[in-house]
Amino acid sequence: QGSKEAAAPAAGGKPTIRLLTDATGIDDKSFNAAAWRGIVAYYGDTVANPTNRGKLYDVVTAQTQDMYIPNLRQAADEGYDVIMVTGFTWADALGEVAPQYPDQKFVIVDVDWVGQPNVQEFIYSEEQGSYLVGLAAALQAKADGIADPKFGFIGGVPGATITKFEVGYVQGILSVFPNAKIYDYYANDWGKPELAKAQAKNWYDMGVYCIFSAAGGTGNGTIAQAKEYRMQGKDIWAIGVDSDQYEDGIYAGKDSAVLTSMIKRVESSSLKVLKEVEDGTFRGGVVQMGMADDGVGYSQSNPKLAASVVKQVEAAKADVISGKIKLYKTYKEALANGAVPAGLSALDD
Amino acid sequence: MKATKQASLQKKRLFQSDGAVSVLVVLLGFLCGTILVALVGKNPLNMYKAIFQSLTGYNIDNGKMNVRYIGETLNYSVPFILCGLSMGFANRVGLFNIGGEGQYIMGMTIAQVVALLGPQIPFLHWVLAIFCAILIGALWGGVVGILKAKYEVSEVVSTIMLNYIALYLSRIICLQLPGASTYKTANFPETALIGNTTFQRLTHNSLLNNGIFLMFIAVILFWFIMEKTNLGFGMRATGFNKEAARASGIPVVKSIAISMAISGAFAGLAGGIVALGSFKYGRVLSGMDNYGFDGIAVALVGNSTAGGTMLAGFLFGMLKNAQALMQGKQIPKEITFIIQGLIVIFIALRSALKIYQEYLDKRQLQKEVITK
Amino acid sequence: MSTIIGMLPSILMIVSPILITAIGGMICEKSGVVNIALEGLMAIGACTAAASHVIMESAGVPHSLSIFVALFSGALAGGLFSLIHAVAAINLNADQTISGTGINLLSAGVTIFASQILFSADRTREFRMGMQTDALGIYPTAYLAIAIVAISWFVLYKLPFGMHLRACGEHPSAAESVGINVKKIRYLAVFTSGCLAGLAGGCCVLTQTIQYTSNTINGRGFIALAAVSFGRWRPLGVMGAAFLFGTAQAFAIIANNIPALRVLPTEVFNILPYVVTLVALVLFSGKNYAPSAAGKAYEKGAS
Amino acid sequence: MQDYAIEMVGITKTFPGVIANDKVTLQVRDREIHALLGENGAGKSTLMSILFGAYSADYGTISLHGKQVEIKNPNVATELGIGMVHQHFKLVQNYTVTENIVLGMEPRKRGGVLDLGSAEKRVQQLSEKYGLSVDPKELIENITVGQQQRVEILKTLYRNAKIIIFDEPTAVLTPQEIDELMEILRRLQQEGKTIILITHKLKEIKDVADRCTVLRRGKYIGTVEVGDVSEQDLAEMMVGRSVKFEIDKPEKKAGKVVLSIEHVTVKDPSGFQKVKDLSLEVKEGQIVGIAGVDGNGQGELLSALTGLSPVSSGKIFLDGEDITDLSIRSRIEKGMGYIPEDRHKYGLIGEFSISENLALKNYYKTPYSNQYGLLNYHKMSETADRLVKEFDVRCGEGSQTPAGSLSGGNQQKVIIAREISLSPKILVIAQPTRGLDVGAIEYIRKRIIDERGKGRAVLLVSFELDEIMNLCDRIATISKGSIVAVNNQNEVTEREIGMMMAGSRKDGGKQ
Ligand SMILES: Nc1ncnc2c1ncn2[C@@H]1O[C@H](COP(=O)(O)OP(=O)(O)OP(=O)(O)O)[C@@H](O)[C@H]1O
Ligand SMILES: Nc1ncnc2c1ncn2[C@@H]1O[C@H](COP(=O)(O)OP(=O)(O)OP(=O)(O)O)[C@@H](O)[C@H]1O
Ligand SMILES: [Mg+2]
Ligand SMILES: [Mg+2]
Repeated sequence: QGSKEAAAPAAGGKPTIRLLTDATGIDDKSFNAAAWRGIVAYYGDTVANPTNRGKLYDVVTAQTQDMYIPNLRQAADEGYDVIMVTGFTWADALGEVAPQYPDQKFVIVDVDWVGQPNVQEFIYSEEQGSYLVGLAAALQAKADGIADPKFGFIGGVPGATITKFEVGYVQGILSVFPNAKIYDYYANDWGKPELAKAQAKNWYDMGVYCIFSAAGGTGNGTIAQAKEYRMQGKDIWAIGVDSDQYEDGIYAGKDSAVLTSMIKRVESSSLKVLKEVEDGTFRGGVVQMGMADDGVGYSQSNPKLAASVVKQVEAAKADVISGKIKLYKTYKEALANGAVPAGLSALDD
Repeated sequence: MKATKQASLQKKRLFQSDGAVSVLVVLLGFLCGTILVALVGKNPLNMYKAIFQSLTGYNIDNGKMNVRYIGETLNYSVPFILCGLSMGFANRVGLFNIGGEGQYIMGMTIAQVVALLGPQIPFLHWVLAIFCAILIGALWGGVVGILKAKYEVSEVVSTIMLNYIALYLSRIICLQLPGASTYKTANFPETALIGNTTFQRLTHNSLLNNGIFLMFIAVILFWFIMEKTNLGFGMRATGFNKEAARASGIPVVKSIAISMAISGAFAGLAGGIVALGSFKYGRVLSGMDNYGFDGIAVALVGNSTAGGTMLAGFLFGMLKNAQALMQGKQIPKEITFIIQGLIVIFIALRSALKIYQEYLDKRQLQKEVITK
Repeated sequence: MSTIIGMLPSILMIVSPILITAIGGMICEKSGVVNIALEGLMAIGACTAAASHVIMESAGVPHSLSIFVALFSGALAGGLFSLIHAVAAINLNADQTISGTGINLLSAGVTIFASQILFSADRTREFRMGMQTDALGIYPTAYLAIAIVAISWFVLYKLPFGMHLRACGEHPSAAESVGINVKKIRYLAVFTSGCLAGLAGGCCVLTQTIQYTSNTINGRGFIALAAVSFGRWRPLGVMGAAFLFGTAQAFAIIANNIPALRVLPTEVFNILPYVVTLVALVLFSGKNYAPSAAGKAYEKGAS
Repeated sequence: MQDYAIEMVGITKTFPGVIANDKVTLQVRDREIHALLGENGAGKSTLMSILFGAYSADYGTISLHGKQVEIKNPNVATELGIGMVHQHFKLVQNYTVTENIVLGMEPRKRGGVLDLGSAEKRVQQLSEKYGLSVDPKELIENITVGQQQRVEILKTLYRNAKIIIFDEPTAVLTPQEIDELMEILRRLQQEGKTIILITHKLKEIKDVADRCTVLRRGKYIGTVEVGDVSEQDLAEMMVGRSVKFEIDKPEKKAGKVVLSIEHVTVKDPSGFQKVKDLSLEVKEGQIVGIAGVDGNGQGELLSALTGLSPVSSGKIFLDGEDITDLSIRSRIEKGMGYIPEDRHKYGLIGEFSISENLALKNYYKTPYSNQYGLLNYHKMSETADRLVKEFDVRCGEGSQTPAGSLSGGNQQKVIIAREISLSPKILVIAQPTRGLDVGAIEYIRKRIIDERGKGRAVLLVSFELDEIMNLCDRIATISKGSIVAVNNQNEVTEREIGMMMAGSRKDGGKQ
């Protein structure tokens, strides 16, 4: 079982890696993009000019989910030093393939239940970063002198990972405005920006101050709406997700409608793994990437984010790291502890 | 009978033979794809290496053989072929079934339901699951047939709507299943799976499963129903000339409803096979797999016949399997979509060749007239 | 009710691209050619519009000019691709569903392939500012869509050209016998539908999101196709059909904010627009209003 | 050299597999009525389509008044003053009379907007000038065939045609309408028009034409002064052998009633009564003809009889059994045979072989299918081979020839073979010889008489009065959905039937 077709192509001592993604590919501005960024950076290339692509690293996108297992096996056959997959949808496929190739190193992001000795699993504390952006939004509202601000959250397809975003975000807001009205909406789709846009407009018209969307392509609708309204002079915001979406939000000069972004640095997984493989220290098991490890964070790119707000958020960040601020990973738990209001659409698994 | 007729026609006019045209069209599609790859500065040879490997398992670059690729190509072909049969069957009765996707989704969904909740009796369990998948596909297609036959609702429109309804309905249902999270259910019991250990051994652990037998049975059934039974006779008559069929006492309304149901059954079967063969758990869909839509192209390339559709399905399966191999060689996977699209567009050449043939006939006659 | 009115701008945003595409599809079918490639043509238009807008934006072209040129090039790209369909359906007498399906497949590859060449990514780069709304929060696309409905009605029913076009879809050999060039008119109609679908794709991407991705069109072309037959091949009917669908979709968005409705699975609201359309189709069924020669190849001189 | 209004010389036109015109010459004098005579498929329509610019000739020249012209399309023909009234009307069904007439040459208001108002006025003027009364605002689908023909004529007049081609204009008209048409032709001639009249009907040629050109199988046979020849001469030129006009019809005593239609009313989808309270009986060994102008409810009556559409009231009995609500298939099983008017649309499946078409009504029964529903193609072609021989169906590949590749006459033979081989109790026949050549017509009429001889009941609908008069024992005249009268064949004249067809006996002769 698990015979290798090719010897590991050793070039200059650098390990080889293949990234396997779901249908959205490496331009999703989310974990695929981040994982790719990390890989490219490791080899000293840039995304725009990936010189070593095809020699030391490459990427294969699976059009449908029934391609996951074959793509994993194919990558293993071709003899890469390490194979990386992103997202929980890969967990079962990897769980099946990894034991068949015990000498092959695998990495998966966003999953902690594969449990194979040759699989390193990265799990990010999205609730922590989300807490900070929620906090930042609330503080910014306060700084703007808004008495009774409302907030919105738009999710793609509900699920455990997205719930961490929502719960953390809500906790962050409530820590400033304990009675703030919070709306949430799941489009049940990662690719329908028009739904997010219509909902965002609807909410902004109802007086919502800031909307955080963790919804893939659907979330682009929120940003588009926020740009328009800010362009018209309305004081509203969108919050980006996964990577710093400040650039996406720019509508004029340096003005961006994205107040801040909840950053999830999946690139650190790529970098960490590749380094370990090179050093020969790669080990299976779960790696928790929290704020302390700089796995998650928030962006300060937007100059409109008030300095006072940044100061307070930085303080909160220290408290999160130290554990002084208790955050929850599931809606159930958060609800039980009275940290979030009832009636949200979040689902725990 | 039919075969002899076709053989004699073939002798007379090679290019009016649909088979020859299909081959020509496929070659043309690849030719354009090759040019495109070369234009963007990649080596087209790599594309063919990938295709060769997905077809034979042989890796030209390192001279290694891995039969698993053959297994995967066959396995990918199964849903293409079945969805192609779905489209093709409706097509033969004069209907345009855009709803393969919805029927496929419903088949998948119900197979998952039965796999998780059905009686865990070996053999019986998966048979029941597959049977239910076929049944729900038939229902999902049959509704379209009834709406068309009774209310003159265009099947194009109703199938489009039913595709989306199926997608979201599937989510609602699957989220209620045991152990359902937002993207998967609990694992299926062993009795529900259609894996085949012999295949796994033979094809070096590919996903190839018993579904391929079901596919072959479906292909034979398609041919058998269409060509050998009086049900098929009535359906073909309806497809060629609905009014004449009706005037001859053929129950056209029934033909349409039944054919849409059979059409749906093929797609439902595809859904069931993918659910139980390529996965060990139920999926909670967040988007479409697109096999149903691709089936339209498969049927068009296969000219809606059983054999042609099977071959066209293999072609599509092979291209799908080659996608990952191509990407490994830095050829964009989109090239396979472009090739597929071009192949379908070039099918229009079938009629162009007919026009050309008529032109030749005419020239011939004109010469006769002149020399006379 | 008042919320629905409050949603009007959003409804218009969702409806406009569907409506523009559907009017194009209607014109095409009125001339006797069925165009199921609307979906693919929208994608091509959306990709072209998004790409050209991004490129012009970064080159410093003034915003409104850039939007205008982007929409124009989207329309042109849609029109050019539709010519494939025209050749197959009009010159080669091919089955009209074949070339349509081919274009739909092709567009999935071509748009992404082009993005890779232009932006080295599976999607176009995001633009800074899409279209702007007016004081009422309504996009120009809405006025454009309604103007297109009105113009299509005027051209089809008030101008000699429209009479010729409809005759080509009802009885092409009658049209030919009075000296109307059926092939030319069908070409024009297919090209128009391609342009409108491309334009609609541009409207879609420039009003609803910030870049083109393989998901941007997401079935809207098929919805437009449905609207044509649901709207009984009449401009006003098509408009009604598109609005019914858009309103149902808007309702699904609002329903999320109504606590009483939140007990239902959210998917129920996603299904709603499709169920409404299907039910309406059954309720208003009965007669076939399609142009008699739609979908049939026409050979010159045939009786 | 005489100056002809039209001179077509050496015209050759081929279609894939057919030489439709083989070096044909046609010379038409100014202001004459020139008849073009020939069997079906002789190439008359093709020749005229070339003159009208719908087809272009492979070889040959066309001159108008001595000047050679190139007629590339109908527009050029129109500019040259050539108009054509087509065999199959070129009218858009859901357009109004006016819209159809002006289509392609519409009057416009400022800004290029359609000016239907002035178009209507112009149509009104024209129709008054030439005595062609039509309602300019009515939809084509709502007017009679005769009126549709007037619309076609008005179309040419509206375009100022000097030369008007009529392609088989009388096939669908009542005797009165034919008379009117002849009157119109003469009037047009007086107004200075040159007319080409295509027809099979020798009587009409003798009636109005000055000269006549005969074509046979695509070849030019000759041109004669009509005054110098007899009908018999013309017929022989056309067919290439001597023909006889009468059919032998032995006496036959009618038996018991087989088909009985009682107070049947049929409505169209909009609720209009197409057949009103109609009653009729057909007996064994009897041919009952329904005479009438197209569009007076014959189609609806046949649909109701055969089960294609439901009746709204009344009963239909076959051999004493109520079949009013039975399905089409049960009616066939009970002994209803049907030879439809439109053989392409209702009679045959073009893509199927002759053999499959012959089994179209009983393929699901033994011996073609077994009890498991499996087909026996062998049995089918066995029977088919026999029938093909018996009915003299001419086909390239025997019983496996696709039916669509047969000529019209042979297609009709296949249908008749199928219906007769099913031994029906009642044979319902519509327009059995429409568009067929003389040989085929003779054969088919003989077969119908033979069936009568075997004691079958036959109900025949035809718009051609001489067919009705020649074949039928009893003649029912239909007008506006009701039977005006039922007479024995020997008790009425064509003229009387013509009057009744126009509805004269009941409501005063308004057409
Ligand atoms: N478009 C066509 N394609 C192929 N063959 C054709 C076409 N039009 C006519 N023909 C063939 O050409 C021959 C002459 O046909 P044409 O219609 O001119 O005959 P016709 O004398 O007008 O007969 P009819 O009395 O039936 O109208 C026939 O054999 C006919 O089948
Ligand atoms: N417009 C057309 N296009 C293509 N084929 C045609 C056309 N018109 C006629 N044909 C073909 O030409 C052949 C002769 O047809 P048609 O009905 O004119 O026969 P015909 O010469 O009148 O024969 P018959 O003497 O048996 O009545 C048939 O094969 C028919 O399908
Ligand atoms: Mg003929
Ligand atoms: Mg003719």
